Amino acid sequence: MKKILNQSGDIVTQSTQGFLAAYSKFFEAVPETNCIVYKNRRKGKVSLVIGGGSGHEPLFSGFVGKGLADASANGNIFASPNPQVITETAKAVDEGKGVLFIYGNYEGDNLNFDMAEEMCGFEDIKTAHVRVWDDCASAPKDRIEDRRGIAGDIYVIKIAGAACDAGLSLEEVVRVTEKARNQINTIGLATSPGSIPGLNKPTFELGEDEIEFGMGMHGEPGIERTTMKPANELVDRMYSELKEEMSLHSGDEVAVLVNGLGSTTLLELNTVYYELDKHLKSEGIIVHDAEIKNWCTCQEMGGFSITILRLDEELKKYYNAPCCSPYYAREALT
Amino acid sequence: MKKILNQSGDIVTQSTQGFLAAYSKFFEAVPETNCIVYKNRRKGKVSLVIGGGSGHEPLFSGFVGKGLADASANGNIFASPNPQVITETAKAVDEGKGVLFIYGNYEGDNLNFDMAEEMCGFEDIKTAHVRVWDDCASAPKDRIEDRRGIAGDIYVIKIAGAACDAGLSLEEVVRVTEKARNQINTIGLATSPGSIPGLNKPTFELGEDEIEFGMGMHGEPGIERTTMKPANELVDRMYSELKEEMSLHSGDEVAVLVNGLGSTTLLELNTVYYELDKHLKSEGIIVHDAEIKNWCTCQEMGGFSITILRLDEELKKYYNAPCCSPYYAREALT
Amino acid sequence: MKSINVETCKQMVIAACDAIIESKEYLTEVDSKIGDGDHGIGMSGGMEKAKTALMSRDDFATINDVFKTTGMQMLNSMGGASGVIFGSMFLGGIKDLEPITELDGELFSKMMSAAVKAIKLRGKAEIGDKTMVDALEPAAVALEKTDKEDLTFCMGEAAKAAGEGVEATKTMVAKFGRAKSLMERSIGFQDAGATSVKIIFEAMHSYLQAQE
Amino acid sequence: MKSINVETCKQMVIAACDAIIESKEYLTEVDSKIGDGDHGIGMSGGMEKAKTALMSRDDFATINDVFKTTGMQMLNSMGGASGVIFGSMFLGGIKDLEPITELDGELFSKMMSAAVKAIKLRGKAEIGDKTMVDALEPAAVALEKTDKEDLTFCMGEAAKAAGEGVEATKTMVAKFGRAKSLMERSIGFQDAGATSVKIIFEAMHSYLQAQE
Ligand SMILES: Nc1ncnc2c1ncn2[C@@H]1O[C@H](COP(=O)(O)OP(=O)(O)O)[C@@H](O)[C@H]1O
Ligand SMILES: Nc1ncnc2c1ncn2[C@@H]1O[C@H](COP(=O)(O)OP(=O)(O)O)[C@@H](O)[C@H]1O
Ligand SMILES: [Mg+2]
Ligand SMILES: [Mg+2]
Ligand SMILES: [Mg+2]
Ligand SMILES: [Mg+2]
Repeated sequence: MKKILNQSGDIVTQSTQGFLAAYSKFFEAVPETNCIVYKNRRKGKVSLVIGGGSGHEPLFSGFVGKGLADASANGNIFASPNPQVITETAKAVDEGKGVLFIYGNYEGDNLNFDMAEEMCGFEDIKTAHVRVWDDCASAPKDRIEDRRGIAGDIYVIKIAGAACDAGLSLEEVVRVTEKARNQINTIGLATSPGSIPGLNKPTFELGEDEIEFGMGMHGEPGIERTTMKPANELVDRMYSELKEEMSLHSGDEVAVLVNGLGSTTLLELNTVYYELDKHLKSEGIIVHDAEIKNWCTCQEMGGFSITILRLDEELKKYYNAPCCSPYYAREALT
Repeated sequence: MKKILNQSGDIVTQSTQGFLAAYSKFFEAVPETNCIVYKNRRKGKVSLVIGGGSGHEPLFSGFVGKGLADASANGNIFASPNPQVITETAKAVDEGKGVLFIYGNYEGDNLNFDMAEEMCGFEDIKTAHVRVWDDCASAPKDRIEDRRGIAGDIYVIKIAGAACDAGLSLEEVVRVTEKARNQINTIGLATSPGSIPGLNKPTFELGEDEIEFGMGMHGEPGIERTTMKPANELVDRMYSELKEEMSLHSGDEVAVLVNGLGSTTLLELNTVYYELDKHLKSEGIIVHDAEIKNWCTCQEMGGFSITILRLDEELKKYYNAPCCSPYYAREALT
Repeated sequence: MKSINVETCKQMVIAACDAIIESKEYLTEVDSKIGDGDHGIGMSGGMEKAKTALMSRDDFATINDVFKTTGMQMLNSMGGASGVIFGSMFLGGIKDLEPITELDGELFSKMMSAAVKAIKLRGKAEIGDKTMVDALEPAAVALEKTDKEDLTFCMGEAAKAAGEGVEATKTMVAKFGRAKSLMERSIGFQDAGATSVKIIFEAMHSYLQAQE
Repeated sequence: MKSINVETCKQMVIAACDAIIESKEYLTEVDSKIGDGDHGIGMSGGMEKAKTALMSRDDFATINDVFKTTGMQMLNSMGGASGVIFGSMFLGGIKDLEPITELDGELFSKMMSAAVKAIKLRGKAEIGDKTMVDALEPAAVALEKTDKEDLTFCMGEAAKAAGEGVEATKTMVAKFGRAKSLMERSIGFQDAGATSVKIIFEAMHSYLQAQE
């Protein structure tokens, strides 16, 4: 495993500095941290702070921008940011209207963001959080709060960002964001491990011809390990999991994300959508919008995930709002 | 090597159909081909048709859209499209103002696009072409027409798309596009091979600890094979090649693209930019804009390239024009 | 030793830092079996910061300050579950403690019991959930029960109990952290955080022994 | 055989298609040494199309039509350098040819010479540049020079010359195609396109022999 990194210095710091240097028009650092802030953020609204461990680029920093998050609090590789930097980040963007934190539902993130909220409280910053738990393979439905957040993060961020921009109160932003979060499910599939930068170690092991349905971004176990299968069979299985989980039925309107985990190519991801599209069409699901992206990755991990966001009129309004960041730009294409 | 593909059916056709299904709002197929057309393209202007072999996604189809190309003529994996589909694609978007073809300077592409231009001639479609030969590692400067086109394609497309949109004549579009092409250089670096989809074979071989400067997208040999080095040393070498090639000096204004070849992560690419930025700053190069993207890939190939486009006032105007496609959106971020 | 002063306490904590820093690879190995394999990175990173902060100052007036500095450095640098949890291990112990300049067995026992309470409050994990609590709580209990005449002896008892706790985690099903999604599959592997607790106590014990 | 009719010619070309289709992996192997490893895919894909088109019709009236169908299918399906070049091999031969219904040595020689001319015009490669021209031109020259009484014999001579041409490419430095960037490093490897030419001639020769 050859990684293009330096011999000395902090990996995340250097990477963040590089990102900031390239996109310096848009972002600046929260001083002395690896957290970033959108320079031209709309003022006088609820602030949206996202974050989590590094190593999943473009998540999280890539989703800071117009109509998206105001800032991202970034941790070390695969480790949540600490309470201090989260708090500093929140302070950097707070407009007195409150700060909403969105992050994936992981032990480390929960502990650190909770503590940060306590610290914000001491500074009289009103806060709230929405934890994303879209990965329906990570725990049964009755233990939904044990589920992990994966690619669904991005749709939650999109909706929340638009709701903040619309000038909603913190309570209203939370309501809309939770509504979106509750209508989002993802199922993933791993074909090969990523590696931990700086350690030169694979994040998990998988046999030559093995794959695992539902495996988490960090190699957390999924729902079934099996031999490699053709794309159509993989998608069949994954779609039926999502369909049952979400009770999808004819007439439902959705946004769909096929997300690559790192080294799986767009050629393959397009093929996944080719198969997925057949299911969606034959089941009468109305696809409002679809994306095929490498948005939520785990280094050079192989595999992909499918995310479905079920829309209603309210969510559609926020979904449709334009947004723009280096990795997620949505405008009325005319 | 596990590839998420079907057991039967044509890989490129299925992938293209998947892309079209996901982005059906924006694109449609040229009937019975894997070529795609932007539905909402501006009318009454010179048409821009790009293309080349498949397998380098998001190039080429990902750069069809507003302010970019009107259509993409896509070949099989790593093989240029044939003259018939190129001609059909040109016919599908011709507005009577002429068609400009932009493609990488490869034997196969040259032969097929040339023949397509002859065929367009029979149909009274005015045509021109600009071949991209940005890869300065692929041949010495005095054999510039032997150089290959790699990630620089995208900046050439960007400028040409804007020039077409500005309503310039075919001759003027060609002039501007050639000017841009002549101010673009790229140097790449390979750390590991991609694989040929459907064949399960690596595109080349590279030792455990070996890398190759200047290696082409399909494994064409570069300028030096050496042992793996830290990011700063890699970038040092690459920057000095570009600097000499382009006679870069203080005060030059440039756009910079750090492009991942497939499985190299954004964490690493950001680190590359971190190192690159030091050189640019210390040399007094003015960075007008920078991107860190996986735009021109070769399956899960490892490595990256650095592209520099030197801007003058005219090129800057076209560079700054907004554009929007699923993989390249540029708007005035305010 | 019956008790230690501020400077010795600082050196003892630095010894714990060194032990964790040296165990970086080992802890990563342990975490990668059922977690995400970053525990060694996180812990050693936090302990490096703590060590640097401890060594950069000569003016620690109280034991509290030594522990606070250590805990704050960990909390505010590590991130991850262990940043908060291990930060709380050091911070929780001194939360309601009056300023002290000598640490004896009695006080250390009080601190560790308070630390356990703070961690459980924050992390919600109970004994048997396969976390560092399974090493720390037995250590605190052992400290409570043991004869508190000699700090070195106390520390040895705590280290022993923590070590047994680590062994016990092998039979448990994880209920917290990344390992919980493994369910039954987590059985047979020891918990990474518990391992860190053991290493910390053992290092502090060795340090004290060496001072005798 | 002195000469062949339209149907036999069609079967002969189909035999060439089959031989290329069977050589898919081998050609890919050859191309991957100094090219991008897709020559087998491209050629077999084109030849599949050509074969299907040839087999789907029973009404080929002329030899010209057989060659035109083959060439057009290759040209309009393969893409890559070889689509145009090998398309031109079949199309170039009939460009200025009057409609014929019998193919003999004389006519075949004329066709191949015209094909060489067309390919060189389009691709600019000359003998010695390490391309399929290094197999096709020697074959055309051999056809010109040989006694043209018997088509089977002619085809054998062409195949032999093409084979020698393939051998010769091993000593050449590539001037065209993806291999040219290898410069001296391309020495020692045979050219993929030249290999295809040899396979095509050999298959046509075997087919004719089997009809004797
Ligand atoms: N809720 C909790 N209470 C106590 N300890 C916990 C809790 N969650 C996790 N831990 C401890 O943290 C360790 C994992 O730390 P680390 O690997 O650094 O963090 P992460 O799980 O974020 O990768 C576990 O082995 C466990 O001992
Ligand atoms: N200009 C040319 N003239 C004649 N033959 C050529 C020329 N360029 C390439 N070829 C032939 O095409 C072969 C490569 O074909 P193929 O691998 O299918 O295309 P590509 O190079 O586009 O991958 C070479 O081995 C060579 O024989
Ligand atoms: Mg972690
Ligand atoms: Mg090719
Ligand atoms: Mg961990
Ligand atoms: Mg080839």
